[in-house]
Amino acid sequence: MLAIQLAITGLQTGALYALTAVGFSLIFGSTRIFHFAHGATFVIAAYFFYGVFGAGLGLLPSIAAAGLGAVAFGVLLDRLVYAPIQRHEGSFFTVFVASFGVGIVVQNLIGMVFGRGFVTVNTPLSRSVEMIPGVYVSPLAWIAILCTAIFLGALQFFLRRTHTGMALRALADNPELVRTFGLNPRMIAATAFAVGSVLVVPAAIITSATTGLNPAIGHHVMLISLAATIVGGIGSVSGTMLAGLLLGLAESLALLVVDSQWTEAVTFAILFAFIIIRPAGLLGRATAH
Amino acid sequence: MNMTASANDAPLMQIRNLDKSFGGVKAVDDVSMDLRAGIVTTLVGPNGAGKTTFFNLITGNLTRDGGQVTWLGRDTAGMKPYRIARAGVGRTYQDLRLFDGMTVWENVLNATEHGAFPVPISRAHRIARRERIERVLERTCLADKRNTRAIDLAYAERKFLSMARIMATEAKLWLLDEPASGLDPNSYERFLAILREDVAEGVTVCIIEHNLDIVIGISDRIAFLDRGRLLADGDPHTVMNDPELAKIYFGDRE
Amino acid sequence: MTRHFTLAGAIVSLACLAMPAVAEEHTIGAIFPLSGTNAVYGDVFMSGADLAVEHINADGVLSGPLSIAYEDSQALPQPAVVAMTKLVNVTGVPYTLSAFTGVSKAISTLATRNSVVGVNGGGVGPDLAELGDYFWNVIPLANLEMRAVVPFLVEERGLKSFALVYVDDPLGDAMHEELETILPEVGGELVDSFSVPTTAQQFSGVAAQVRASGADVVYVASYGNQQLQIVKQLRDNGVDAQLVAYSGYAVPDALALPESEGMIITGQGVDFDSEDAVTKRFVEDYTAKFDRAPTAYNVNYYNAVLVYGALAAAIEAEGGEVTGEALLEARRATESFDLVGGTVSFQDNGTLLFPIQVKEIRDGAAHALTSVTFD
Amino acid sequence: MEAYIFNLVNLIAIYAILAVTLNFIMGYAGIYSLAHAVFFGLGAYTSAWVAQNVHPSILLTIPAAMMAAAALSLLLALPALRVRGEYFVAASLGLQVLAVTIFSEWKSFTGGIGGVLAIPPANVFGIEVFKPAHFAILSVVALVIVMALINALVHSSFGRNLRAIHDSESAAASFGKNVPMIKTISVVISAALAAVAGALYASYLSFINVESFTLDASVLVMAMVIIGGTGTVAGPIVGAALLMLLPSLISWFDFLPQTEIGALQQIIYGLGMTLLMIFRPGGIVGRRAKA
Repeated sequence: MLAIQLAITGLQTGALYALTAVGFSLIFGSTRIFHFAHGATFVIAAYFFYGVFGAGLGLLPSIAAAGLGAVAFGVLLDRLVYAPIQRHEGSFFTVFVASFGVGIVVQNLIGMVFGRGFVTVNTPLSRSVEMIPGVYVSPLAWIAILCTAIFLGALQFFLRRTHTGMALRALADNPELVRTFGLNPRMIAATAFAVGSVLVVPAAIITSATTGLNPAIGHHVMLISLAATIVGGIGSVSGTMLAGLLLGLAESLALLVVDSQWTEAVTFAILFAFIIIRPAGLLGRATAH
Repeated sequence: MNMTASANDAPLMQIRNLDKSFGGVKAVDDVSMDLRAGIVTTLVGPNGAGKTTFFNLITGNLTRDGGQVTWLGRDTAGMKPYRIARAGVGRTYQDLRLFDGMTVWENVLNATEHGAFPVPISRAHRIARRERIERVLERTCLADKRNTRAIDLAYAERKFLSMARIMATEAKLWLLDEPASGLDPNSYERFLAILREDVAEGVTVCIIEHNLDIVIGISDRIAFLDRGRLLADGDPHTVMNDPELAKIYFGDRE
Repeated sequence: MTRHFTLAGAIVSLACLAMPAVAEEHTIGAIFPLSGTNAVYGDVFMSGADLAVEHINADGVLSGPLSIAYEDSQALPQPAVVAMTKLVNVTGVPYTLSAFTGVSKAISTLATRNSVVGVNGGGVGPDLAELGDYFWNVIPLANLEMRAVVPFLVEERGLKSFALVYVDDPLGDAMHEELETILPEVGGELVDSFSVPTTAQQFSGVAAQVRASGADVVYVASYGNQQLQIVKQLRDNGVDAQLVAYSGYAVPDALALPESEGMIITGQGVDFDSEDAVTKRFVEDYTAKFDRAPTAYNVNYYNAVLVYGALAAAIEAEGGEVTGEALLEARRATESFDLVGGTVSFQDNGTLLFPIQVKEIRDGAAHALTSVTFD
Repeated sequence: MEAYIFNLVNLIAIYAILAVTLNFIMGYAGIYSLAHAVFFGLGAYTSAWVAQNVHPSILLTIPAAMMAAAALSLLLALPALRVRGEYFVAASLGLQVLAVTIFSEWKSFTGGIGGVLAIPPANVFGIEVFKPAHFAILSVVALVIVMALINALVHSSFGRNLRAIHDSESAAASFGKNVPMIKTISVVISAALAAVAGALYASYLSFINVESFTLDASVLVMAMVIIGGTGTVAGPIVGAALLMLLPSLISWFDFLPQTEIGALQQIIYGLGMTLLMIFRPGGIVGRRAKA
């Protein structure tokens, strides 16, 4: 019974991991930008939601604020920070460091504005109900899984059925190709950032009601996204999705065997093992070099 | 350098039935060839014929699917590229792969330094090495640029630096991947002169080249590759005058 | 390259010039988390200490004005050591307030080497009692709280099986050991225990395990915002056992949490309704100044500053110089102090002994159920 | 006052050792590690253990720390040999997170979060060194030795091999260089020398716990190298000095709200990293960017 309960918990966690990680993976796969500030996007979306919701403006305006905040941050970051760097140099590490710096700035600014403590959006939806004897599931878990399914479904549709989406996938394989098709790579990069940033919004909002927020949470989000992207295989959106779910499950089911302080280590042991044994990831095509 | 009588008898390198495919496409298909001391062999063939792949198989940069390569009588199967290099097989790259952050001098000097650890070397050895590098820089006209970083060199200078690196080594076999492409007439005259001198000193050369003047001007032998297969292997005039091959080479396939 | 080194040199010398003058006025140090995730505690601690400074200055207890030089520890040992070095060597304080078990331990060596008193009013790790003569505690340590609440639960409430969720640090480890020792003595049983890393915020898995253990009581031994998350997620995930926590839970955020309703917590027995002058003045002025009721944390740092005031005044009265040595000597010579919460005395190990209250959280506030006194 | 400055000198010297050794693999071998604090920590714990259980002489503590870190660094070398770039960053991140968990849980060796208390002062030929001014001699001498060693290495054939590998691994191999071996050795050297900083740190602070060896510490050291200038001699030192002085500098501005100082400091260094990458990716003392 405990195992079933932990698996359900893991599924809920994994669904949110999958959403955030896919956002990162999409951006990284299509633009090769090591967008470490993806965690900051998460924090911004979550706190915008928290701020507007806390001000009593209602659910929909709060969601809109979170979405707008996330997209604006992602797109502006691409414009103002990544584009200039890529213009003159573009080594992945330079981008990474710049992105890291932005993450630190956002974390502390949010801390100055909203306080550095943990905050939670209180909702009766986080209260679990007993589904079968000994197994409790909260409405939020269903919402999380449903949201993940809807958003990832929409993403797949976007990537496979729309012109821009296909261009995005093409960009991952060959930037030159896109140019010859008469598309502007910078425009497509902006799309990648917008879409990738939108994907964290549901995860950020649900997290604000379940485990709560603090300005430093972006770090954890980022580490998990990175781990899922690599375990899933760089450039493979479905792989990242799968890996996000797996990492969530592993983290939760690990409790059957080890104390909870080892759960993060379990995630990164999996990552470390993948990098050494199978750098291409679960579904990746790309090789390590 | 020390060409002995016996070296002429047994080939330096024996290649037998070499195979390599990528995802079902044969890049090198059952190629056999001997590389003999002091002989300049030129690989010709259209783009994608498998010439560079052939080099990569010999140097161990790629692992072969089948076949055998022996170097100085020893099977090179399973040997890491650096081991094959130390055994005397040197190469250049089409895209040069210079050590961009290092000066010309350091590039050439480093080409002669094998060990992972800095080992003290004797004074005599050091002087000999310096003279050797000086001479290489003189011959490649890079002496004035010795303190320039490789990345700051002009195109032709970069090509010559690529040559200078291999000249400074003690490699017995040079695998040169399009060393003269894009050179102006003066430069490639100098390039031919260098190559002739070194061949005269006993270096064995295998060269990938598209420039027919060079092909004819320096080759002792031409090997024609197409789609991974060795279609012809013989003296330059016979191979180059074969109308069938010319058709393939100039892209005039059916 | 030389240019940059000179620049760095210039910055250092500039920094020296900006050094505040050390006059006859009294300056004590305080190393609190002013940034980072635990900064919320810094504010809580400062409010109590600042109020005590106001009171001491208003009363003219000392020959000159008293002020506090605050340094940021981020609740981490290394910044704390840097801050302590600065306080000791630059500001030249004889007395430093400190918070958090890790920070307190980190600065205790410097305190001893430089004969500067370090006073903890926030950390409750039991090993804080063993950091040498120059390290004092004005807070009852956590083992005392556990000794108060466990017999209450077992004997008065008839709750016998306990589960423990504890943070994986010296505090949590000490609580774990303490609980394992006490429970058998009073006829209870520790059915399961779960340690959680200091940084964890996701406890639904732990909650599932707690529920599976079927304990009557779940003791939560953590601090900061983590304990709120533990409580919230335990409740969210269907744990309906009695929840219990120690004094670390008595922060406004935690009390206001809807899930805290019905929890039992302990804390030093500060009777805020007490009629003694010190307590009354503190409660009135604190409420007026900060527009909220004080908690034990505010009290402790208020008390810590009052202790300095009393000791320094005694030293000045005898014409001595206020140094760490003199303060230690004066404390040993002083039998008891009138502090908020009553008249108390230091144990030999430099720790104040307070009565412990067992409280229940109702409607967002802690209401005393009983008070336990120790000797 | 002097004590305060010498205290800063000590911390700067210790972090400069970390920055210089990280720069060795980052700037010359192109191995971007986010796990440098692991070796710093292992060095600190090992030397603390030796000082407490064997003898506090630096002739024992430092070599022991170096050996332990060198041995562990083979674990980092493992992915370094197989993958590059973002993969290696991720692998080092993984190692860092694992190490923090182990540092927190291996309580008999590290004391967990509670840390190791009362580490004896450094013992240099029978003299106990703990006063900041005295320790400054030790730490600066150690820094100078480490720098001299690394400088000598960089200008030896080994250093050229490293730079060659950095520029083109395949070309280096075709000139007979055993690339995995050279990379491994560079990682081992870097880790072993980082452990020297750990040993000094432990004996200087007399208290260590896992919080000094987290990802944040690795990032701080990385920021020092990058802000100072990757692949330069003076860069890491300038970066270390700047970032270590930053908190003290900010705290002198009395008009700033006390509670925001820590945040401001982090914002400054975060902003610094970002702006430098946009306008001067070579760092403060760096040359122009590589193409």
